Amino acid sequence: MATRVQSQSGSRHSALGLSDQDLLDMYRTMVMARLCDEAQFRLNRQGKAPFVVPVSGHEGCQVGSAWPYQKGKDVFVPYYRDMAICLTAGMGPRDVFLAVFGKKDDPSSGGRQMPAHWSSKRLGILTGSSPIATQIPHAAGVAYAMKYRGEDGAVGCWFGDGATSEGDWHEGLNFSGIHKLPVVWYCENNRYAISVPLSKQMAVKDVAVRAEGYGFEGVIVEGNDVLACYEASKNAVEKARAGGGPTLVELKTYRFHPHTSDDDDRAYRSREEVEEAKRNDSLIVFANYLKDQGLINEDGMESLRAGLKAEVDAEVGAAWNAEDPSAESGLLHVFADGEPGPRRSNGDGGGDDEKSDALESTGGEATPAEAPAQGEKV
Amino acid sequence: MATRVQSQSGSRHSALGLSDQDLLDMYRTMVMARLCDEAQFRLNRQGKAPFVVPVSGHEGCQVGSAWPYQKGKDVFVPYYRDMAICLTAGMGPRDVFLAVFGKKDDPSSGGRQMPAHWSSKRLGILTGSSPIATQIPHAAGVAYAMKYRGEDGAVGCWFGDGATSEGDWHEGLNFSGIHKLPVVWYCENNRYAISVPLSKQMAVKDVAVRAEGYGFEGVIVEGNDVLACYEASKNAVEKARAGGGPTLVELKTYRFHPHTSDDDDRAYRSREEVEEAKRNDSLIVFANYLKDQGLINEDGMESLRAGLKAEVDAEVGAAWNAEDPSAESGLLHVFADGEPGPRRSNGDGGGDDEKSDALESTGGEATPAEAPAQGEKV
Amino acid sequence: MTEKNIVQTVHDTLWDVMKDDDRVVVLGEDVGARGGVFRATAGFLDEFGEERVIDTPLAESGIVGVAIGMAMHGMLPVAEIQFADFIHPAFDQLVSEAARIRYRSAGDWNCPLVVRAPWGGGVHGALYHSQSIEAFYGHVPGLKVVLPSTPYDVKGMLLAAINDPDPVIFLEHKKTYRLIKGDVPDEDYEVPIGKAEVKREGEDLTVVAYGLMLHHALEAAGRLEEEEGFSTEVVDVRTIAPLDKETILQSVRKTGKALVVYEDNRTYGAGAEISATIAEELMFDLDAPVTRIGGPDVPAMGFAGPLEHAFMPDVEKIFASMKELAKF
Amino acid sequence: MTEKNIVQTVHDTLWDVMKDDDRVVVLGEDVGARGGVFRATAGFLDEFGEERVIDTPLAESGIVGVAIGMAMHGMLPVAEIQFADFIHPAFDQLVSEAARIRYRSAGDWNCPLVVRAPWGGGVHGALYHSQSIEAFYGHVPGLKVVLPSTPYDVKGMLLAAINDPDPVIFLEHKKTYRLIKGDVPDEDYEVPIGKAEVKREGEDLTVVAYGLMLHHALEAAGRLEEEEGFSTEVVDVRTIAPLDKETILQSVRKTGKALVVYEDNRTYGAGAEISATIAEELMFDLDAPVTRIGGPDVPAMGFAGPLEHAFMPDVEKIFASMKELAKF
Ligand SMILES: Cc1ncc(C[n+]2csc(CCOP(=O)(O)OP(=O)(O)O)c2C)c(N)n1
Ligand SMILES: Cc1ncc(C[n+]2csc(CCOP(=O)(O)OP(=O)(O)O)c2C)c(N)n1
Ligand SMILES: [Mg+2]
Ligand SMILES: [Mg+2]
Repeated sequence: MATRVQSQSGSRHSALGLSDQDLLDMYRTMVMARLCDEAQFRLNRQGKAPFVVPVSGHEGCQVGSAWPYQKGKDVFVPYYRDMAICLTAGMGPRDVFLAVFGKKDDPSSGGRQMPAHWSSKRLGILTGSSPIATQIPHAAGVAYAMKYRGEDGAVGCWFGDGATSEGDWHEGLNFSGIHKLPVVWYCENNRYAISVPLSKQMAVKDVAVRAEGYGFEGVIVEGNDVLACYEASKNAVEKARAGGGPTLVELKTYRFHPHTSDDDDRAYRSREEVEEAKRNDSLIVFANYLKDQGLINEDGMESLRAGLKAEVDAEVGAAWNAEDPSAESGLLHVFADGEPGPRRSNGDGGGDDEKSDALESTGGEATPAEAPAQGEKV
Repeated sequence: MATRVQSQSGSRHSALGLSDQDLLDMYRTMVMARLCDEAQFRLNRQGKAPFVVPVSGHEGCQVGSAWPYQKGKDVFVPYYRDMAICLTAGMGPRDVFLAVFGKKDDPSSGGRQMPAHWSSKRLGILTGSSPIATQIPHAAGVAYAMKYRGEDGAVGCWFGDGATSEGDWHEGLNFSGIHKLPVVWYCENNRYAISVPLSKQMAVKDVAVRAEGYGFEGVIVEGNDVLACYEASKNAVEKARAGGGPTLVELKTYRFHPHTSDDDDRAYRSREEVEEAKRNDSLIVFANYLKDQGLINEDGMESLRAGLKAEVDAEVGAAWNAEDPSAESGLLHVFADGEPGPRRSNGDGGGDDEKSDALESTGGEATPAEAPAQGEKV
Repeated sequence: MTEKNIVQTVHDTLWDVMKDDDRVVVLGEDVGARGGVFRATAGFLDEFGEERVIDTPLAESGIVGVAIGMAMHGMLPVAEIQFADFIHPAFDQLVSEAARIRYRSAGDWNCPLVVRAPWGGGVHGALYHSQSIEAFYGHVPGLKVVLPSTPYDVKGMLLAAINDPDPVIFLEHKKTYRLIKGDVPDEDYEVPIGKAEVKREGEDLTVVAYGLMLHHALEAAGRLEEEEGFSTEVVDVRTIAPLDKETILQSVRKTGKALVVYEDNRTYGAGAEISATIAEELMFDLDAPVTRIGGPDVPAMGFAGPLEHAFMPDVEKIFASMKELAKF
Repeated sequence: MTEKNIVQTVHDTLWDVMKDDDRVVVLGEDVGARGGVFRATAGFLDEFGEERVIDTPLAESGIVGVAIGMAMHGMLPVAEIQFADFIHPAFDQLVSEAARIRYRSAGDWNCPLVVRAPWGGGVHGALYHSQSIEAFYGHVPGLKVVLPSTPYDVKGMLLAAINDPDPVIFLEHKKTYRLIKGDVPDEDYEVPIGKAEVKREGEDLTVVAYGLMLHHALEAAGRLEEEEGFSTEVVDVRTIAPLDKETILQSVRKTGKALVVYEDNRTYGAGAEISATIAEELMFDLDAPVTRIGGPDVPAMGFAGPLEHAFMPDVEKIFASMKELAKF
């Protein structure tokens, strides 16, 4: 049976160990994601961005669920919808728009991939592809490596409701359960996979019920309640770190825009349904909480928004003017070519059974666990 | 929560609608499977059969679960372990040994496939391959077609515990739940996939718990109790036929021999474990029931066994002397070549919306539903 | 006779077949209410209902696997894979299952399945919405792989595919969907699977191509005639497997020169077999070595304009090779 | 220096690497207590423990996908696919993921993964335990595909594969496992990936082969020398991708004649690229058309002896083609 995390009323954040500043930072990240989304759609309509992937509607569950992760230590395995997760992980609006315009300095792919195919080794964001659910076994593999190497990191892996139907989803979750891996599975259940409604994706209402079949807990969370998302995620991350194995966290959410700029959602969703969902916008819900708590007022919000808007506009401009990748550069990075092989020179590796020693002396490439910490949040 | 079917004591078979003769027929099929198994291993040791797949240990759950199906109407989707299911479906020992020797008249493949890759369009046995779990979506597809065509047939699909880990297993079960298809899923859980024990295959003890995640019922059955298997299967088949959708039936069983003639199970199972399992042999359990019920006595059993043994020996001899496929014949049947296409000539197909009418007039190939009934059981 | 683009032709042909034969169903992701992301099944759900227009879960192996089961039980499923790039999870179902059902049962069972997928680049699709996949499946005996490039061929070959008792992978170049228009007869007809076609007759050299590259080749051939006076024969492969060697060889026997063009990665691409076949069979008829143009051997084309353009062979590049070959 | 067969060499090499480097783990079906169905990891579980010798669930896409994740987080996984025939469910993970991780991140991430798989026929393996798969993966830029055929090469290339920063598919012909023996140095060495090797020098014709066919070709070459006095150069491809064209072309430039032998289905097989490359590059050096021998275009070899024999090219058939080519 999946556990249902109820949203509670009253002053909750300090009980969760979040400071007032944490809350404002979280809110700021959510607004930043929303503004980037608005900007990218504007650019798309202007013909400057051939293809964009919206996040609006998912900001709350993304920021809430991603917040407990520690940079330089944990690993993020997001999917294309996860702009707000990547902003939480340390990306900035410049990174978003360098990708939107397919620029050379796009940190995710140097303009090779479509926008929203997030990646940054420095930030511990695993490179992702378009095929749905292929990242699930990767996340399990990273978690296995963390456990094997004796790190106390955790892996967060996000995906949509549609992704749960792929075989890779099943295979990855199953593996994580068998080995009690430090990974948390987040389903951003927005009730549609492009146009396909949940009822044609699965015969159950809650994805979380599947966790039992993999031998771990499933949790259902109201995705517009940032603090509920944070709480469920924090519990799961702590459990993972402590060797308690995976959790499947289902974040009930909604996507406000069409699937991508190529989609037209009027064919499959009523306007009423969309409007109804927008009334529960996590930005509104969270803003109300902040106001109730006296952490910010209307004016503060307005100026925060204006400041971020100016930042976004500036970054759009900078990204627009950035360099394109050259035609010839497309031939690079098929293979390492010349880079030294990963193996240590003979004998260096131990050869005895003292694994942890051998791991210390690892001369390979820096993995997120070894990368310098990135400072706290955005 | 999966339901657990308890074995009951007392006179059970008439309550289940099984006649005394049914019981003797079931027992006969189980003994036949065991004798074929013994014979094929003997042939393997003699160097006459390069590769054989044992069934011993699974006879009870196979015959019990396959018995409720109606030939000429229902469809069997077995895997390589399912000799006793195919004997129940209408194959005979000759068919088994023609495949063991790779003969031209092997009904499953004409000597093309390894033995135990069962197939017969006439008997409604879907052709199977070696890759594990690929048959799962096929079974869902056949069930979809039955429902679509308005047939009241049912599909039985069998697989091992290892098969549950494949993505195809997940995708097939999920599809069947969404469309409430007339299919019954049987997991012959013998606790090993070759050498890999259940604990490394999944983090749960019972496969049946996964059914809930697909929106249908899971049932756990003691696989050595033929009548319990029959009962669970009959209920599931009746539910399927009545439009109640799929059931996942988990048959707890054990394999007495190594995985195949190529395997050596001593590396991964203790002899004690195997001996312990053999004490619960479904043949013994069922024989005791028959004796308790006065349906057969020791002498009757002995003569049944002797008669079947003589039949098996004769069929082995006949199969051994049968014709090999010719080298050139290997070039045949890549494509239809010359066979008329499946579409009706223009206009014949209706073009109106009266589906059932159009289906009546289908001029395509005979499917199991259209094939003549094959008489009752073996 | 009606002028249509490619995707409209796919739509109308499927529509007509579904009207005509209740065993035909379409299944895939977003084929229902959305009418397919390229609109190939727009309006189908309303017309044929959700039993026949099946919005599947997001699971390609399952889509193909379920369709195989349907095909084995009296239906004629037409599965849509949303982008050819996403057919890979179904590789096992296609290679181990669909392709072998007839063979492994020695002809007892068969699998009349059609799998449609939009392939090819030039639409800012980047690494995962631009791929060519014909070489993978062309290499699989038991599968037929077709890639018609004109509305006429699309209708005729789609009808032939649905009427084929064996599995057919039906590839539609997505860049041609709205770009290429042509006259399509209103009545039913079949364009046989396994037959290439000379789309332009010529004497001086042969270009062998398919998909978008066919149209580039035809354009380049026009220019070569005008600008340089060389006459080019253009062979449209149309069916990758089984490959129509005879039509190709006949043309090259006549012209003595061959250029093979494809947008897939060059090495081990379908053009390798075509080039090898020509050279093996016609060594003494050739006036020049066979030339091949393919995409570079990098995983796929990039999103950024310069990367995409550098990957895709274009009219310019094809023209230059043709000219060089003609003058050889 | 110790004489070993192929599977023993795989075993010992893996053992040594695991002794030497804790980042190396093996994972796959039955690699633990069973020691692999071909015994390539016999004794590993006891020596290295179950964290490093991972009996996985029966899920090939998961095996490869999990190994990719490990490889991206500081480990050096060596995944075993029990039979090459069962690698197909992992096609997407290999093609869309492993092959593209470096490319799509513009060099930021990489994936030092080795996937081992026993391939090839001749062991009564029928349709699903006999397949050749090199052509599918050879066509995928970003993957290296190697198929060493001697114990010496097996050790050197396995070490090179594990020490490669990019994904390598390491194919072991199962018929050669116990059939082929040879001397193997006890110390570490690498045989470079991407280099073919002349395994026998000759003047009159070149045979290009790999896997079991290499050994057949060498045997046939011996006979041709003895019985007919022709001297054959035999090139062992060893790496399908990236293909070492230079070594192949150099040999054919010298001999003027080429026979390409492979046991995979002929059409669109790896031999097509090799044949095409020779003909395109060396048309004016060739004294005869390039000849190809491949398996017939049927889904796979049958179980029955006559079917298996009819499918696999044998010494007799190779000898006959060589003789014909030599006399051309
Ligand atoms: C393997 C694969 N099949 C199909 C697609 C096309 N596709 C892209 S997104 C998508 C829907 C995903 O839905 P969901 O997982 O619910 O995520 P959401 O977009 O709703 O956040 C589909 C079908 C794909 N990218 N990959
Ligand atoms: C896709 C695939 N991977 C691996 C194999 C090799 N293999 C054959 S049977 C088997 C174990 C199957 O175990 P289970 O499903 O439990 O059935 P059982 O043999 O125990 O009845 C394996 C790994 C295969 N046939 N197909
Ligand atoms: Mg969704
Ligand atoms: Mg088992």
